Amino acid sequence: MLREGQIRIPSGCAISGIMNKKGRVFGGGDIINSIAVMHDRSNGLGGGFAAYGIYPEFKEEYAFHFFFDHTTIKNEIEALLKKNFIIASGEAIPIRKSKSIKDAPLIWRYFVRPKHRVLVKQEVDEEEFVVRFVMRVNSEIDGAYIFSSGKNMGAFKGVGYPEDIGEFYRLEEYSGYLWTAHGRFPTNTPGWWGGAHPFTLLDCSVVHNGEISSYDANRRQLEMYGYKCVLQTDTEVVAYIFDYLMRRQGLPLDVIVKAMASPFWHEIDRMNKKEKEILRAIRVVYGGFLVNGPFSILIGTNQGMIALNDRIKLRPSIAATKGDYLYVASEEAAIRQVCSKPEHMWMPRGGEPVIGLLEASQPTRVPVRTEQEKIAINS
Amino acid sequence: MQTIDASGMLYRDLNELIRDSVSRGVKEIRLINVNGHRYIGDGLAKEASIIIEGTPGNDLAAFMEGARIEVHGNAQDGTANTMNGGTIVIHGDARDALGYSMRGGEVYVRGDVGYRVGIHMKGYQDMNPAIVVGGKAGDFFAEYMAGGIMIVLGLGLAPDEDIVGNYCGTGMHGGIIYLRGEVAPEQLGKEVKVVSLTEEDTCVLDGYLDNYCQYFKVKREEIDKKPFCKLLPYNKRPYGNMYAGW
Amino acid sequence: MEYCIIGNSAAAIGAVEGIRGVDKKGTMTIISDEPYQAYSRPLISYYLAGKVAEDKMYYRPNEFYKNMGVELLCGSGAGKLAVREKTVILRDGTKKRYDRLLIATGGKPFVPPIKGLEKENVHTFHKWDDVKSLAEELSAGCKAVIIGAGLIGVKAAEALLCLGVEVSIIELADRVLSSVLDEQAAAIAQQVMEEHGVKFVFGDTVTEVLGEGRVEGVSLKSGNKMECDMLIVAIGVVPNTDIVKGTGINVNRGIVVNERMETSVDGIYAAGDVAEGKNLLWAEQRVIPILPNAYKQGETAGVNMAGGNNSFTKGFAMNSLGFFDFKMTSAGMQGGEGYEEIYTLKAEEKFYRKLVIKDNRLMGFIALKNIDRTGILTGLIKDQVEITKFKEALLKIEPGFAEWPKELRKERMLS
Amino acid sequence: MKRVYVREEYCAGCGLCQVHCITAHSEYKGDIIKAYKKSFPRPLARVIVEEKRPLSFSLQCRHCEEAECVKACITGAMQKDPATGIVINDTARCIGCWTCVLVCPYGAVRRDETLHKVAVKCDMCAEAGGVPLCVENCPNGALEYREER
Amino acid sequence: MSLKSYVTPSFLIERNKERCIKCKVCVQQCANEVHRYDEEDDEIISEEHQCVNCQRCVTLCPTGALTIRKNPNELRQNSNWTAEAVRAIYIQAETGGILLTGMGNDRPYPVYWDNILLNASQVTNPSIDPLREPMELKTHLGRKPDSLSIKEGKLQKKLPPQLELELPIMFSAMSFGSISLNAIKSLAEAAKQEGTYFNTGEGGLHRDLYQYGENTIVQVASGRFGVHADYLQAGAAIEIKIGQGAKPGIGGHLPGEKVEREVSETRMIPEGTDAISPAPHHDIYSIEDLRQLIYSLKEATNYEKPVSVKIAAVHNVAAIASGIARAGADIIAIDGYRGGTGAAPLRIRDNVGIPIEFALAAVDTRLRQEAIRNQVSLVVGGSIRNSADIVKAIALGADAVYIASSALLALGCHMCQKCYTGKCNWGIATQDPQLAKRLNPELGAQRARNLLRAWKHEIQEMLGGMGINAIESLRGNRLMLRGIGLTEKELQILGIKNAGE
Repeated sequence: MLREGQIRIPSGCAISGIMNKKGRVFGGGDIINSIAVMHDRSNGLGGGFAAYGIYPEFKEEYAFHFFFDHTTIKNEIEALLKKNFIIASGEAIPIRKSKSIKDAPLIWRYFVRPKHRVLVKQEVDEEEFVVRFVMRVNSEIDGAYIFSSGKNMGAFKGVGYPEDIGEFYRLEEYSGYLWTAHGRFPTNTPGWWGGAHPFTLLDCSVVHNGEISSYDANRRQLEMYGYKCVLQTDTEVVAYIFDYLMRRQGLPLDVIVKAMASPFWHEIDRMNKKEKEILRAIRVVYGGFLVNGPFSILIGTNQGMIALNDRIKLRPSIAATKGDYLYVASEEAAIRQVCSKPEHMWMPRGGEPVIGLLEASQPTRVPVRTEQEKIAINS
Repeated sequence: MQTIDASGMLYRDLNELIRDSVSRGVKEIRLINVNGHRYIGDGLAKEASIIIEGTPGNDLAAFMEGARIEVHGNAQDGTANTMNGGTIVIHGDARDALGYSMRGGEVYVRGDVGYRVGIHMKGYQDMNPAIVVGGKAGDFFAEYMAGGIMIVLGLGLAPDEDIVGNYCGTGMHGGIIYLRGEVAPEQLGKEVKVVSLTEEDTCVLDGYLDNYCQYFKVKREEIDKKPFCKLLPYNKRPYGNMYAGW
Repeated sequence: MEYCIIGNSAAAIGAVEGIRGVDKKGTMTIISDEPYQAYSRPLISYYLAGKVAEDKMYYRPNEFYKNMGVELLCGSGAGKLAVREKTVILRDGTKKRYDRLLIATGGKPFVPPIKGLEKENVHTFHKWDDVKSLAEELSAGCKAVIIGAGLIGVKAAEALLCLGVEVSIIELADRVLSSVLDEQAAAIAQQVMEEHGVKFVFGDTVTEVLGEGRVEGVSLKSGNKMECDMLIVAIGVVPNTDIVKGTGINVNRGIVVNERMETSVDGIYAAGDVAEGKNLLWAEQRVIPILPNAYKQGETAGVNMAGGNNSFTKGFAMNSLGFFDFKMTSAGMQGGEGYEEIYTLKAEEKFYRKLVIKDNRLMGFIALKNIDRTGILTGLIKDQVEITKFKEALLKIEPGFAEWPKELRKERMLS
Repeated sequence: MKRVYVREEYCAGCGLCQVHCITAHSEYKGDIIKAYKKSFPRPLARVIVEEKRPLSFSLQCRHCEEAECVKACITGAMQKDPATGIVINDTARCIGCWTCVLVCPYGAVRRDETLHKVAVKCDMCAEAGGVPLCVENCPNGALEYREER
Repeated sequence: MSLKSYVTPSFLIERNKERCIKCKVCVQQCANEVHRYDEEDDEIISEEHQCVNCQRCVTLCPTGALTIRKNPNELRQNSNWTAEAVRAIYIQAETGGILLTGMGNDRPYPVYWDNILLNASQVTNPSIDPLREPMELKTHLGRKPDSLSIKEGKLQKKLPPQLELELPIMFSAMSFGSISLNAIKSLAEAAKQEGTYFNTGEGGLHRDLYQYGENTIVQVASGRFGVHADYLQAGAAIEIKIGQGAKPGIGGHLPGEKVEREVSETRMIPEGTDAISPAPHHDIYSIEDLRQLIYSLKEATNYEKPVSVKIAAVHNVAAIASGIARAGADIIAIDGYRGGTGAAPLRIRDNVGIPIEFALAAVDTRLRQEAIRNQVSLVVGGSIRNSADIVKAIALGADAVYIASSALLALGCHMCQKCYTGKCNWGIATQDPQLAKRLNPELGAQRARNLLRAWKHEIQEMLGGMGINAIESLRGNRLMLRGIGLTEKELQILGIKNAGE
């Protein structure tokens, strides 16, 4: 049977995200409880979490989470790591045996820093080096898969219901300021843990509910810029788009969300001249990154969380705030489960991002068209 | 008169500067240290005079509509490409494909010109383009010529040197070529015949020759020492019967 | 406003329609000396020939007078005109006051003083009653002499031929239809008529009507004599101006009117065959005794009588004349000095087309045999269009617009 | 009033206006084949097509405001309908004197002598109502039925 | 001694006498004088030798009395020496001429569009209903920068000039001369109304068409006919024509008969002279020369207009396209071997070039491999027959398509392939005023507009079915395509999977 990456598997999903914008950390229990409420949105064939702020002791190292098919490949990879990185620590990720979780691969983590002379030799910066390394391992080395590669964050995922995956990874033992979760409903069995969400690259993690109809247009656009879409999943494509636009192109968040879920031309036509010029330019230049088809998406980074819907809102999402907390989920109940009385709760419009930045005074609800909002995002 | 030092300038910047000046009403521009700057005078429709010192780049005066350009030096390939109007005076040689598809205006070259000069030159109504070459021309001179006037003077030829190369006037179906001296039949395209000059021809020639003499300070007597021959196409439609309906 | 119209033919009807176009209320009276509602005078020859039944003689539907609010006083006719009192006194003594009066009394046959004209079987050919009485006396095989080969004489001849009458025409001029046709055309027309059995005597005239009581023959100026059973005087028509005698209304050949159809007396208008008005071709005023002219003058007068403003200055003669299946049209004309004439003649085909041009404008034409679309020529005369660029094309069997300059064609053709 | 206007620049001179005119004025309306093969006499086309290549155009009665044919008609057969403005010849009263032919400045009145002598002319297909059939069937939109511009 | 022609009529005209009313419409309409009226016999007689099967008489016959069919005469069955092969030899033996034909390649080569199937959403994502929800086809053609710099809500650098299309369909180059002014006016008006572009071809821009400048792509071809400063300024973009799918590698002659007054004025050549377009541009003998002309044109128009380069799809089209992109072109137009033409040598038309489907796939792939796909827009043409072809083309990687044959069909072309005779009975490929006026540009524009609108709706339906509501998400989205009946190699070149995969 073909596994994820060899074929494209459409999926339905549940997503949830919780963050404390002041950076206060909290345990993984809430996110598990939240995603568990939406049990019926997944089918036991994929679940996962991304957690930020969980490795304060290694916050300068890239935390590589690996799936290994067998020990031989683990040894090969460790040799490769040693060649390229200074390894601050390496260990099996603690797990809890569970009846419902079967066929788990070997799951390890390494806290690494690229060796300076390797960077100099390849004439790339640290992040680009890490990206290329991850791409290389994931596309070229059979039996090993890096499913998390950011600093002070980690992804935890596998085949199973998300609440079982959470239990499996003992997430209640971690403390983070931003958690995202995903329950997956793939149409056929991915047969492989790497296919679960979140998908990450560096510190960018994506959980995603949807199917991207523009997948191949986006993929082929990305591949022009050196990305290798090994998983054939929409999530992977979204993560790369985000990485490309944010890290490589250095675009501000509001521009990125407008590239990914741009206003319609008839809306652009109604804007003032300046806005129109920008929006037109974004669409014309980044048309290949327009994410088309139904999606609601949660992107986590070390700076915060962004939730985004497709332009015509073909998938649900809801957001809420209470105090320093920002919640986003597929269903209201998932928020109520962990925050029974939110101060503010709203349904973002299609294409309208919910952006929560760390240390920002308020999580920002971003109505698409006002000047004010731009300033808020840029600040 | 405005002087622009082109050394170190990109052609795009130079040309923008020229366009700006002309649109501001500057009538005469002197470009110094020109070397390989392309497209000078491209599409220029206004009355203006550009004096170039150096070697202008390719497509000098392409699509030009009315300006006057004087080159103190040699011009490169593609000069007067699809030119519609204006005058170019080159105090040196010009290279290949001078006056490609030229429809109007006049080009005077003191020295020699390269291959395919005047290729597909055409005339229309009162637009009667002309190229006057002081020295000799390369092969395929006036290929496809459909209109206008091409004059080669052959001044300063070595004794055994030909005034034009091979395939002169090949595919010609309009216009007139005047060659000062003789041309061997094997040098001509099969569409061209040699005829003698009429009085009208002499009148037409006079004007261009006087201009040549004036521009380049050449004595008219020098030119008049040798008679001209005239080349005309046999047929306005050389390929009229080439096809059979399927 | 009270309108009164004397006469009940085309000009009168034109006036009624002209008045009602402007004034929906005023009362109208028509005084006629004939016992009919308006009928078409040109139809009398068709009536005689049996081509038109009695009920088809009428120029307008029966309900016309009622619908138009016209009181028709038939039969008696107007006897006298009291201009100062604005009153018409009928022959029966009835008085009819008016605010505006139109004299549309038409023409009357010109009957020269010939000895013996008082005999029975001498007829004019002008009114319905003329042909009714004529019809009573006719029988197949009888012989008729017609004096005059003009329009009336020719139409009378055609009708009589239809009825099996032997017809001879005596004409003082040297050709038929001399007022309408030139020599070349007349020759063809004469040939056609002769082929149908008409006998002609040209350059001669009747000096005496022979017979006792009834006509038995005529003797001619040339000395010749002709036997006949009846005589029709069809020399011509003159304006019937009797009613205005002594009124001070200015009369020349007809009642003189200006372009508004006003006579020299305020409130009194004249139109039709009785009126002498401005015209297109002649500098002097003329009587143009044709139906279209009568109608238009009547209409013009009517509009003006009702307070509107209309003028008619472009009258000119025009005729469409058939002789059995042979067709002729003509319009306008004059010729000679200062005129250009171009024509096509195909005598053996009886085709003739002539254009009379002055200052590059069409002044008249004759069309024989092929008359289709000759209205285009009439229109060119009427509007005095410059025709230099396409005049030759107008000689074609069927003239059209194709040869015209594009702009003129579009303007004329689509307006 | 609405009239038929020809745009000669688009008239292909095909003559279909005449075919449809004839059909419309035959006893077999809507059936061209019967109109041509069975009507006797076959009606005359009321639309005239002139051609002088490359020019061609068709022309129908203009239904003049001041209709010369109406004023000149000696029988009163030719009348302009005050309501519709359409000039119609009452063929029952027409005696074929051709005065209308003589006065029509467009040459738009035709002589029909097949059975009786009567003048025939465009009646705007008034009987059928709607767009005259010559206009409706012009394959190139060369005929327009519209108000005067 | 006259040579008896062995060429028999290609078509047979059947006249149903029961139906024929002898109205002579057929006589009047046939520019080839096939029909004539015999006054003596009161019959219409058809002489088929000149019949080209344009169907004008059939279409206009008011009683449907005419049928034109293939002449059933057959030579002895021979799979090698087909009737056409024999006929060609007879014609050439009689004339000594190069066989000339019109419209596109009609050989039974595979049409790859017909071997490609489209995807649609079922369950896992919703299809979108374009009748009620937004469905965007707006397309921009022109060079796209690799990145945008936006600071303080301001664009730091203007976009390079772009053509803005309301739908990804443009009218391909057809010159005034090859087609009538009325045909061009029809397309120009339709382009204006529907927010797209028409292309002048190498025919110059007639004075009546300057009003359509904003919707015009002006072409500069090897003959440079009608090219002057105002012309270059008049259009929204400039296209350098290198080649054309129907006749890659060769030039063209517009015969003098077609150079009547208006054509002469527009092309700026004397009336009645042949307009000879050389095979190459004589200022382009190399890729760097192409760059020179591209920039010459940009200089002449102040860098305000995108410059397109049109090439025929030939064997190494991918490498050529890459070179063109690097030479500074903003748009590359590729014309496949089925592309139409007013006149092309038969053997060239039928034997030179490659299918547009392959060319497009190869070019798009190559430009992506070189990471320069963004720098240039890709327009493809060469027998785009319907909206599905367009959707497939865009999914293969095109930005937009050029249509010409389809557009002419919309105007009334009946594919008789005799454009080169100048006797187009439909008023399209002719300068004979008697024929040209048969195409009323108002009706033509309406028909062309209707076609664009119909296709627009269909494209929207297909996009909606895929769950996509903006055309950019279809561009290069080859996952939406599956091959059927194709070899591994063909699938590989097209970059698509087989149906069922």
